[in-house]
Order: sequence, then C-alpha cells, then structure tokens
Amino acid sequence: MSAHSHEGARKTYYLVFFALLVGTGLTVFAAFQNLGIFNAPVALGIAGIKAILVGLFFMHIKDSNRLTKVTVLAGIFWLGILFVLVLTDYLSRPWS
Amino acid sequence: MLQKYFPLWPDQASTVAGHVDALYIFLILMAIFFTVVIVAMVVTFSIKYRKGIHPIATQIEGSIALEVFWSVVPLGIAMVIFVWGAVLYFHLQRAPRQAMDVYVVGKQWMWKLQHPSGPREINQLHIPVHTPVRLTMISQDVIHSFYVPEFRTKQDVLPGRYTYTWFEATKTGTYHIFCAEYCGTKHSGMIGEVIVMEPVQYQIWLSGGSEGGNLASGGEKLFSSLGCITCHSGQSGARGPNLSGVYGQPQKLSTGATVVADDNYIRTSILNPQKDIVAGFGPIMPTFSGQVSEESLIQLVAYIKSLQAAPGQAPTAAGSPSRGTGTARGTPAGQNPGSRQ
Amino acid sequence: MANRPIVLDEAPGHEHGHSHHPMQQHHFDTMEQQYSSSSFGMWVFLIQEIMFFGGLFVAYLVYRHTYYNAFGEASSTLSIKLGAFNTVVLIMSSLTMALAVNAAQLGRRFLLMLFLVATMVLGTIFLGVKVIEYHDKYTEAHIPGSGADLGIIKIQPFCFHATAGPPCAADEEEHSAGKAENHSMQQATPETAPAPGETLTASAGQQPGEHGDIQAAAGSPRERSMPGAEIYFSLYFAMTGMHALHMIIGMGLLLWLLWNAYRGLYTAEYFTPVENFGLYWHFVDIIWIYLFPLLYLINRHLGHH
Amino acid sequence: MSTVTSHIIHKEAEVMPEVHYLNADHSLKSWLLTIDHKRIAILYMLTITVFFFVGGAMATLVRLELLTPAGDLLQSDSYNKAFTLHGVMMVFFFLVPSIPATLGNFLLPMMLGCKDLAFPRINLLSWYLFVIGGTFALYGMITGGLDTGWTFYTPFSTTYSNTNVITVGLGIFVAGFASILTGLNFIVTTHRMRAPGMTWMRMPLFVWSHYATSLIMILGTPVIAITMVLVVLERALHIGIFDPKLGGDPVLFQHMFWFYSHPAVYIMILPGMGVISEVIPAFSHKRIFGYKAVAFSSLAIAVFGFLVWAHHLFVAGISIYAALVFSFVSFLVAIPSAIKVFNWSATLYKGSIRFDTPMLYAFAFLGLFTIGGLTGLFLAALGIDVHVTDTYFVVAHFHYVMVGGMVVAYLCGIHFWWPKITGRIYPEFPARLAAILVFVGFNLTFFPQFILGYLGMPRRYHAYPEEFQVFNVLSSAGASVLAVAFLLPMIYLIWSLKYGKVAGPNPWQAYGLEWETSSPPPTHNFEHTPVVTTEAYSYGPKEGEVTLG
Ligand code: HEA
Ligand code: HEA
Ligand code: HEC
Ligand code: CUA
Ligand SMILES: [Cu+2]
Repeated sequence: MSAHSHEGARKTYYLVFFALLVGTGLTVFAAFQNLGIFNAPVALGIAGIKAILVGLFFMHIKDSNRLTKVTVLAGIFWLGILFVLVLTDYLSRPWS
Repeated sequence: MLQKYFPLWPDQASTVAGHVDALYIFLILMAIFFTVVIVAMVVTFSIKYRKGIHPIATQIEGSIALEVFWSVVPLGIAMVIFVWGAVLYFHLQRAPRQAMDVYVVGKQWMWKLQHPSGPREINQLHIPVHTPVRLTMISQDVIHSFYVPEFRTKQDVLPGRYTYTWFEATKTGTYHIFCAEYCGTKHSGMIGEVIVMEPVQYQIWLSGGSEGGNLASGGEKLFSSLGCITCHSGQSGARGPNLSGVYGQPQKLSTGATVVADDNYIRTSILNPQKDIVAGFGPIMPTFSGQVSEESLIQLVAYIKSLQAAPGQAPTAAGSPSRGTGTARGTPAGQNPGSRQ
Repeated sequence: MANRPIVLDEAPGHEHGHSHHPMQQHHFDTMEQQYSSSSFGMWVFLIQEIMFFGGLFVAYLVYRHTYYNAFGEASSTLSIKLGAFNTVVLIMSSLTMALAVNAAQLGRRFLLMLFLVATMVLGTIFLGVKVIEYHDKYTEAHIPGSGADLGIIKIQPFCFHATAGPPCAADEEEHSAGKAENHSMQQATPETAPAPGETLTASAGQQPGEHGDIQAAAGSPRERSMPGAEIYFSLYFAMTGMHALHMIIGMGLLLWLLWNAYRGLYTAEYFTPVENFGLYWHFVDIIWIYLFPLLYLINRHLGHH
Repeated sequence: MSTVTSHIIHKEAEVMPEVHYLNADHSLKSWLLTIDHKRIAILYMLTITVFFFVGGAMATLVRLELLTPAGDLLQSDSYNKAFTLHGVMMVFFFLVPSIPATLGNFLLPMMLGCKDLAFPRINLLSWYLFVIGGTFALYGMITGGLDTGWTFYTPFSTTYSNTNVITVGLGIFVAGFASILTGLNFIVTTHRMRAPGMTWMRMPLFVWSHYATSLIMILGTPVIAITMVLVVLERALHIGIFDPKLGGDPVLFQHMFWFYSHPAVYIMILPGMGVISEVIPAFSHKRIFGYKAVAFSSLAIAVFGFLVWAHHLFVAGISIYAALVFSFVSFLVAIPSAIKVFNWSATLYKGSIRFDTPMLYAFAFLGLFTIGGLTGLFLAALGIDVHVTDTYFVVAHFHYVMVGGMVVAYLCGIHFWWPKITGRIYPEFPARLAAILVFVGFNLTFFPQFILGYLGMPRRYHAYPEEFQVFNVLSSAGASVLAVAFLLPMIYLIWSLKYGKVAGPNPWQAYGLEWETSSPPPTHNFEHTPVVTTEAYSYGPKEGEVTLG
C-alpha cells in the first residue's frame, strides 16, 4: 500500500470515530424517548451500525479478502442460530 | 410366552401404549431393513470382489442418480417417522379436557401426590382405570422425571415451574413409577407405584383416605391465613383484583399484553407478583416467595381454580361451586373439591 | 505400482538459497503465506470469541424476555453518565489502536509506540471507571452472591462518585419521586400472620431501601420483590466482567507489543502482531458497543430515575 | 528415499529411514517442547490412552455393580461418581480429542503436503491446556469426585451436589480451549497451507471431515466454555442464572449445554468417518464412490448438527412447537450420514478387497454405526423419545455410535497408520482377533441395553428392579469380552514397536501424500514440497460414470 492510501485511511478513521461518537449520543438520546415497542430495536439498530462501522473500517473488513468476510458472516450466522433456536422455545412456551 | 421370559416391551397399560409400540415396531422394521441392506452389500461385495478372485478393481467415480436415490428415499422414510412421531407426541402432551387432576411434588427422593379431593400419598398413586388423569407436577429441589413405562409417558418435573403429563390406564394392576432424570444419591431409589383400580374399588379407597380436607378448602384456609383475602376480598374497591373466574382466562397486563392465567401464572403471581402486573392495579402485592411450600402453593392454585366468577361477591370456598378441578368420566365423585365434605 | 502419479517435486520458487525474512517461520513457504495464515487465524479466533460471548448474550435475551419489567428497573440503577463516558473512552481507544496499526504499516516506530501507549491509557481509564461502578454496586449490595438483598432496587442514576462512597444524599432526594413507587413496593407489608412453620422475617415499618439497612434487611423474603433484578445484576457482572477480563488481557498484550515495538521488531514489512492485536481490541470494543445499550439503557424513557 | 522411483519397486526388505521425527532428538525436553505436529500427536495419543483406561476402569465398575439388581458392590454415591467419571473422561478427555488430536494432528499436514500445522506453538499449547484440564478433572474426580453425570444439569450441579463441580468444570473449560485451538489450527492449515496443486476437490476425505469437525470445535466449544463459567459462578456465588430459586431457568442451562454437546457428538463421529473414507478405498484399491457427496455431507453434518440440540430436551419442559422443529431437523441431519454409509458400501462394489485388520474395523464401523444411527432416529421421533429418553435405550444408542462408531474408527485408523507413525507393522493375527472380539463383545454389551431401555429401565440407576436382571447380566458379560478386546491392542502394539516388521513407506499400497514419504516421516514430513497433480484415491484410471440400474 502506498503512503497516500495510508493517509486516506487515517482520514477514514477520524470520520468513523466521529460517527461512533454521534451514534453513542444518539442511542442515549433515543433511550429517553418513548418509542413504544421500538426502543429496543432502535438501540440495537444503532449498536449494530456502530459495530459495522468498527468492523468495516477499523478492522478493515471492507478491504479484506472474501475468506475473511465469509468468516465474519459465519460467526454472525451461528450466533443467529443460537439466538433464534433458543427463542423458538421461549417464545412459544404457553406461559413462563 | 416369549414376551414373558424374553420381553421386548413392557405391558401396554394405557391408551397410548399401543400407539407408541406401533411406531416402535415400524421403526424396528425400518432399522432391520436398512441394516440388512448395508450388511448385504458389505457381505456380497466382500465375497464377490475379494482380491483373490477380483485382482483389479474397476475405478468407478460415482453416480449422481444413485446419490439422489439414496438421499431421497431415506428422506421420505424419515419424514414419515417424523410426522408419525409428532402426531403421537401431541397426543401425549395434550391432556383431554375432562381429565381428573392429580398434583405431584417431587423432591429428593420421593414423590408426593395430592388428589384434589383430599388424599395425599407418598410414592403411591391410586387411580381408577379408564379415566384420563392429568398430573400437574413441580419439584421442590432438583429436576426429576415422572416415568411410568407401562403407560409410555414421561415428563421432567422442574423446580420453579409446573409441567404436565397425562395418561389413561387401561388395565388394573400395579406399575412402577420411576424417576428418570438423574437427581442425586438416591435417584435409583426414587421409585413409586401406580395402582390402577376398578372405579368401585377406587371409590372405596378414596373414602377410606385421609381426612385432610380437599385441596381447595386447604387453599381457602391459606388464603385467609396468609392474608391474601385482605386485598383479594372480591369487593369492589379492594386493593387487589377479584380472583373469581380468573383461572383459565386471559388477563390484561399493565404492559398491554395479555396472558392466560394458568397454573404457572398463578404460582408466579404469588411468588413474584412484580413480574406481571394486572392492568389497573399498582405493584403493591408482596412476594410470598420462601414462605409458602410447593404443597401450599398447589392448594392456593387449586383454590383459585375453584373460584368461579361471581361478580361482586367475596370468594368463599366452602360453598363455592367448583369448576374444572376435574369432572372426569368414570369418577362419579372424588374429583369434585366439594364432594367429600 | 504403476498408478502413483503424485509428483514429489520441488515447488516452484521454493528452496533454500534466497534469503528469508528474519521473522519467517520454518514451516511457511513465504512471508505472504505466513501473514495470511496469522491474519486468518486471528479472525477464526474472533469467531470463537463471538460464540463465547454469545452464550452470555443468549442468557441475557431469555431473561430480558422473561423479566421485562425487572430488567428495566434494575438497569436504571446504573449510571448512564459513567456508561456513556466509558463508551466514548473505548471508542477513542479503538481509534488510537487503528492509528497504531497505521503507524506500524508505515514503519513509524515512535508513532506506533505513542499510539500504543495512548490505547493503554484509555484502556486503563475504562477499567478505572469500571472499578468505580463495581464499587458503587458493591456498596448498594447489588452483588451477585451476596444473598437475598439483590432484589432491592435502589435508584440512583446520574450519581457520579469520583471516590466511591455511599450514594449521595442529594441525588437521593432529587429522585425521591421516582423512588416512592419502588419503596412502596417493598413496604407494602400486609397485615398477615405468617403461616405456621413458615418464616416471615420482615416486619412492617422497616425501610429496606434505606442505606445501611440493607444488610439487616437481607434474608427477608419480603424484600426479594424482584427475582428478575437479581438475574439482571448477575448478568451485568458476568457480561461486563468478562468484557473487563478481555480488556485486562488486552492490556497485557499491549505491554508486550510496546516492548517489541521498542526493540524495533515491527517494520513496514512485518507488523502482523500489531494488526492482529488491533482486531482483538476492536472486537472487545464491539462487545461494549452492544453491552452499553443492553445493560444501561433499558426503558429509560419510563423515567425510573 | 523419497524420490518417486525408489519405492515403486519394493520387493527387497524394507529398512527404516536413518533419521526420522522419532529419533531426531531423544531428550525429554525435545518431546515436551516439541512443535512438531507428529510428536504432539504422540503426546496426545499417550494422554488420551490414560484417560481412556480411567474411563474404562469406571465402566468396569459400573458393569460389575449392575450385575445384580441390588446396589451391593458400590454405595449409590460411589456409583454415581463412577458413571460420571466414566462419562466425563470418555467424552471430554478421550473421544473428543481421540482422532482429531492424534491421527488428525499427525496426518493433516502430511495429507495437505505441508511441513507442519499453521501454528505449531499453538498446537503445543493446545496439548498443555488439555493436560492441565485433564489434571484438574482427574484431581477433582479423585478428591471427592463428581456426581452430576457428564451433563451437569442444574440446579443439581449448582446447588445440590456436594462434589467437586467447580474443579471439574474448570478442567472442562480449560480442555475446551485445547479443542478450540486444535480446530483453529486445522482450519487455517486447510485454507492456507495446502501444497501446490492441492485443490479443495483433491483433498482426502479425511481432511474434509476434519475441516468439518474443526468448524464445530470453533463454533460450538466456546458456548460450553461460557456455560461452564456460569455453572462455576452459580455454584460459587449463587448468581441465579440457572437457579429457579432466584428466578433462573434450569432449562436454559440445558439449551446452552446441548448447543455444544449435540454438535460435539459430531466432533465424536466425523473424524471417524474420515478414517473410514480412507480405509475402505485403500483396501478395496478403488477410488471412493461419490467423492463430492461424501465431502459435502461432512459439511452438511457440521452445519445441520447445530440445529438439532433440543432433541435432548423433548420431555424437559420445552415448548412442544420447539420440539417439533428440533425433531424435524434431527431427521434432516440423518440424511448426510445415510449418504456416507451408502457411498462407503458402494465403494466396495467391483473393488479388489483385502481383509487386513483396518478393513475389519471398517466393516464393524459400517454395521455398528448404522445401527447406532438408526436408533438415533427412534430417539428423534418425538412420540418414541418420550418413552425411551433417559433409559438404557439412549445409553445403547450412544455407545453404538460412540464406541461402535468412533472408538472402532479410532482403532481402525491406529492400525492403518501405525506403520506410518512407528515405521513398523503390528502383528496381523492378534490384531484380527482383537477386531473380532471388539465386534462380538460390543454387541453383547450394548444390544441388550436397547431392550432394557424399551422395557423402561432408567439410566443412571445404581439398583434396579429384578425383572431387568437378565439383560444386565448379558451386558456385563459382554463388557468383560470388550475389556479384553481393548487390552489386546495395547499389548501387541507396544510389542510391535520393537519386534514388528519394518513397514516401508507404503505397506498397504495406499494412495495419498502421507504414503509418499518414509515411515516414520522425517521431521519436516517431505524432503521436498510435493506438487499434487491428481485427485485423491486415484487408484487407477477412471471408468465412465455408472448409471442407475
Ligand atoms: C458419536 C456420537 C453420536 C452420533 C453420531 C449420534 C447420532 C445421532 N443421534 Fe445421538 N446421542 C449421542 C451421541 C451420538 N448421536 C449421545 C452421547 C447421546 C446421549 C447423551 C446423554 O444424554 O448423555 C445421544 C442422544 C440422542 C438423542 C436424545 C435421546 C434422549 O436423551 O432422549 C437423540 C434424539 O433425537 C439422538 C438422535 C441422533 C440422530 C438422529 C443421529 C443421527 O446423526 C444418526 C444418523 C445416522 C443414520 C441414520 C444411520 C445411517 C443411515 C442409513 C443406514 C440410511 C437410512 C437412513 C434413514 C432412513 C434416514 N441422539
Ligand atoms: C467414548 C465414550 C464412551 C466409551 C468408549 C464407553 C465405553 C463403555 N461404557 Fe459408557 N458411557 C459414556 C461414554 C462411553 N462409554 C457416556 C457419555 C455415558 C453417560 C454417562 C452419564 O450418564 O453421565 C456412559 C454411560 C455408561 C453406562 C450407563 C451408566 C448408567 O447410566 O448408570 C454404562 C452401563 O453399562 C456404560 C458402559 C460402558 C462399557 C461397558 C464400555 C466399554 O466399551 C468400555 C470398555 C473398556 C474397558 C473396560 C477398558 C479396558 C481396560 C481395562 C479392563 C483395564 C481396567 C482396569 C481396571 C479395572 C483396574 N457406559
Ligand atoms: C397487599 C395486597 C395483596 C395481598 C396481601 C395479596 N395480593 Fe394478590 N394481588 C394484589 C394486587 C394489587 C394484584 C394486581 C397486581 C399484580 O398483578 O401484581 C394482585 C394479583 C394477584 C393475582 C393475579 C390476578 C389476576 O387477575 O391475574 C393472583 C393470582 C394473586 N394476586 C393471588 C394472591 C394470593 C394467593 C395471595 C396470598 C398468598 C395474595 N394474592 C396476596 C394485591 C395483593
Ligand atoms: Cu428424582 Cu431422579
Ligand atoms: Cu444429540
């Protein structure tokens, strides 16, 4: 990589950092609003975006090879299996 | 004969036993079929193509058609088993509406059983034949599992939550109750027996039973001694909701959700009232966690169950018309909380 | 055997004779292979970490579903100020770490060391704040394993103690409106006689919410009004504790990197450890990005504060 | 020595290579600090053998106790500790690392044509973690024991048991990381270290199955690790997460435990399937039937294996709808296994079959795994499981797959690669005898347990009603045959180290990179990095595709 792109990278880091700060502010703000059933989804949505930013830019997933991307997706997918299938039990219990 | 000296399955003593065994036999035939296919392939090929008479192997790469064939056929068979097993399971899990209730408390290492009409037993369960019986079970300590092989039923008995199972005996006799979930030192000693009797005999047994009074009236006593009645007086303006007719009905919660008030809901309402707050009431009910034994809880639940909606009227058990604690056919009395007073 | 067609041959471009990078290990053919293996290995390790934390998150999910109200109230006892502050600190440390990797890529030793130190300082601040928060929980007796008193919800957000001590009285008064509801919950002692053979230790008039009475109140079943809250605090400690443990391990690794950087091990050609550590550090950051809303921000709009 | 021509003609007596990985250095330090994957494999092999015999000794106690209905030989507490020690040792410290950490460790780099695993030091670390974990567990088991069963169900394990849950729990936690690191190493090695020309579709099926196994190790093991942490915390601090008294749900523990432990049963069979996929072609001298189908079915098992865990909880108090889902997927996961079994059998077709010991074990595997797997279908059928869960039917099922499947495959692989590992051949006659004894003893031990289970005998029972005695006696009788059968290889394999015939690089005329180097191989496996130009199992020129009918 050339020195130039490293400079570009630094600029991205600062931008991402800024976006993460905004996200943090936003999520605190949102927590105090009554969004009905959407409070939790909004909080998780913001967290998700922040996580994606960190992943894509700080962890360079954006510029990495396909194997890395597949690996990350696999991790998320398996986490999904754990969550979803455990919840199939808890959400369909008559009452608990 | 064979079954006597070399039994392959236990007695079929419940309505479901035959169904379970039918699927079992189907599965055995399926297993024999596939095992024979595999063994036949191995044996014939081993003989026909052993090095001595077949020195040069033919290099075969594979066959898509065959791959599809031996994926799809097992898949089809598997789906048959799945559906069959699932239908059976739903049948096993859902007690008929009219079943007679028995309450079970498991603890290390004994079974305590309570009939709604009063009698309590330890490690013994007397039931009438040809009567569906629904068990509402809870554990005082660790997980146990209520298992009667002859009935082909089993259900884990959990601490902290009611679980259910049911059966309808078809043969009089005495059968083992095993504890099937490992529960510590005397797990293998946590054995009891179900005694299936003719209805008449059962009636006789019932009337010779203990004089403890029935579950619901026991619950009523607790209801006043624990002070529930002070808030749940049933009068309008009482601090707590009127509990008449609550059982089995959907309850509106302060969060807007509704839940059906089943046994677990009532139990939790007593032990952890803050978990779900009934709409229109404050979170003022104190917890009774740690103060009421599982047996007492069962009595309270049975009592609340026995209360029928009677608007504006204070709940009383003694004269209250009972509802739903059991009107199983074949048990002319005994299932009715009020009937033995 | 005629059919033996695997060729054992010299792999093209490999054999001794051309010089190896000093950091190349013997079993790799090229530096490139070594680099891509380590980096992929790190990612696989992180996948493992995802599942590791996943176990905690699934427990959280189940109990938040089960004890929806209790989680909300218990969450309100955490200080958003501290949580948000720590979030910012951690994000900042992620930035410095990214910059450290960048410096390493450019082979700027001094800059690399500088950013590593910065990351360490920020990590230390984070852990320091965490210690304060834990200590607050300790004084409030919201500690798992301390017994029955866990269920007592004492409300005191926005109460920043630079030095840990008893919750500030001012804050308590400020939020007394919110407290009333909670206290009534615990005080509501019905006029009942205890059932025979069953203990009933709480007596009417006791103020379990009051500071200092907590120990006395402990063990009273009457005060255990919220089993869900106990689980919340257990999960809070388990999750943030596991996170903090990862941070502590990270600090150790940072020291090691710093030492190596000081020795001049990392050059523009070889900086894999720095990069891999960066991945780890960002991952830990991501965990916190989720922990913050999940633990600190539940149902704040209901105004438990 | 490893030029191509030198071993094409090998009529002369084989000689041992002068330098190889075993005699490269003799000091103890050279073993304990080795980063050679082959030596680490040997270290693992010795360790798990110890654990196997500890587990086996406990099995002996269990079977002796069950000879009579009364609980006469052991106190109930001792019995509970015996089967727990048996289960924990066998599962976590023997079967999970059995093939992957020994044969896998040894062979994976060789089959891929590289000098070592990607992270040799991490490989050594893995062994140390394993030993530390095992020591913890053994220590805990000896000082006070453990009586929770290998499943650690809460709240028994967290609140009611008086035994060393914490020590053993930590042991499993630590050993879990050994497993994770092994998996990590395998995955990275498979992706990054393949020799030139070694494409994915040229990899031996042994590698494919280890790749699939490693996926499970990476994705499943962390969950059991954190679950163990929670159990330890629960026990030490009463954090309430699994304690119903504090509002926790014990069934959540079961979900978390089986999220790992069901996939883990595939950790305990996939490597064995890999061994069988090597051995059957080798002794049929024929390429495997349906290479791709077998390869991808390994991956399918690994993925679908994660979707079925709650079939262990059908009566545990989960929602009946969830049970439906898990039962359904349990049937799906059987299909890839079916594909494998049929492809192995079809591989024999028109082969040129020899009956050396490894092949006998492979046949035993086919039969026993089939029975074990098919009885798995019984258990996956909801209506049947209600009756047979937690009875000896389950015990029989899993011994069929774990002992009849994996242990048999392990023995199969040990015999097959023994010449490669040690440079010498085991004596054929006792080996065949042992193989036959294993088969006979095994069936005698565990077949009666199916019947016992259906008759309703619950597992983990230290005393039982008299009507069950006949089958129990049969089972105990079988176990003594089995014990002898397992002791025999110990004796003759050790004997062969000194007196066995020198094997030469490729005694079986098998096909694969590992047979291209000397036996035992040199420290760096190959004199030169190999270049691969053919598919796996190229035992001869291909025929056209066969068609149905
Ligand atoms: C090596 C380990 C291993 C393997 C491979 C398997 C494989 C399978 N297991 Fe098993 N199992 C265990 C180890 C294993 N199991 C253990 C240890 C326990 C008990 C743990 C405890 O409680 O202590 C257990 C328990 C267990 C249960 C829970 C029982 C209970 O406690 O109630 C169930 C239920 O579904 C089950 C199902 C299956 C199925 C469907 C497969 C399938 O993968 C099998 C697939 C294979 C085949 C089907 C055979 C080959 C196919 C053919 C010959 C073609 C014909 C096929 C069809 C018609 C589909 N197993
Ligand atoms: C890899 C897994 C594995 C293996 C190989 C075995 C091997 C054997 N198992 Fe095991 N078994 C399990 C895994 C395994 N088991 C698990 C997971 C459980 C469940 C535990 C639980 O419920 O928690 C279980 C439970 C279990 C039970 C049920 C106990 C109960 O529920 O009460 C029984 C009963 O017969 C049994 C028997 C055997 C026998 C006879 C062998 C034989 O194959 C063993 C033969 C080997 C030997 C005998 C070793 C040879 C060595 C010697 C003979 C030297 C011995 C030295 C002295 C005696 C000093 N096992
Ligand atoms: C201090 C007053 C008070 C006492 C004492 C009290 N309750 Fe309650 N109870 C309430 C209030 C208020 C509610 C509604 C709010 C809620 O759900 O917590 C309630 C709700 C319930 C419910 C749920 C009712 C529904 O409509 O869903 C049940 C069941 C119940 N109580 C049973 C009992 C029992 C049994 C006792 C005694 C062991 C008892 N209560 C003691 C005040 C009380
Ligand atoms: Cu109770 Cu086993
Ligand atoms: Cu399973």
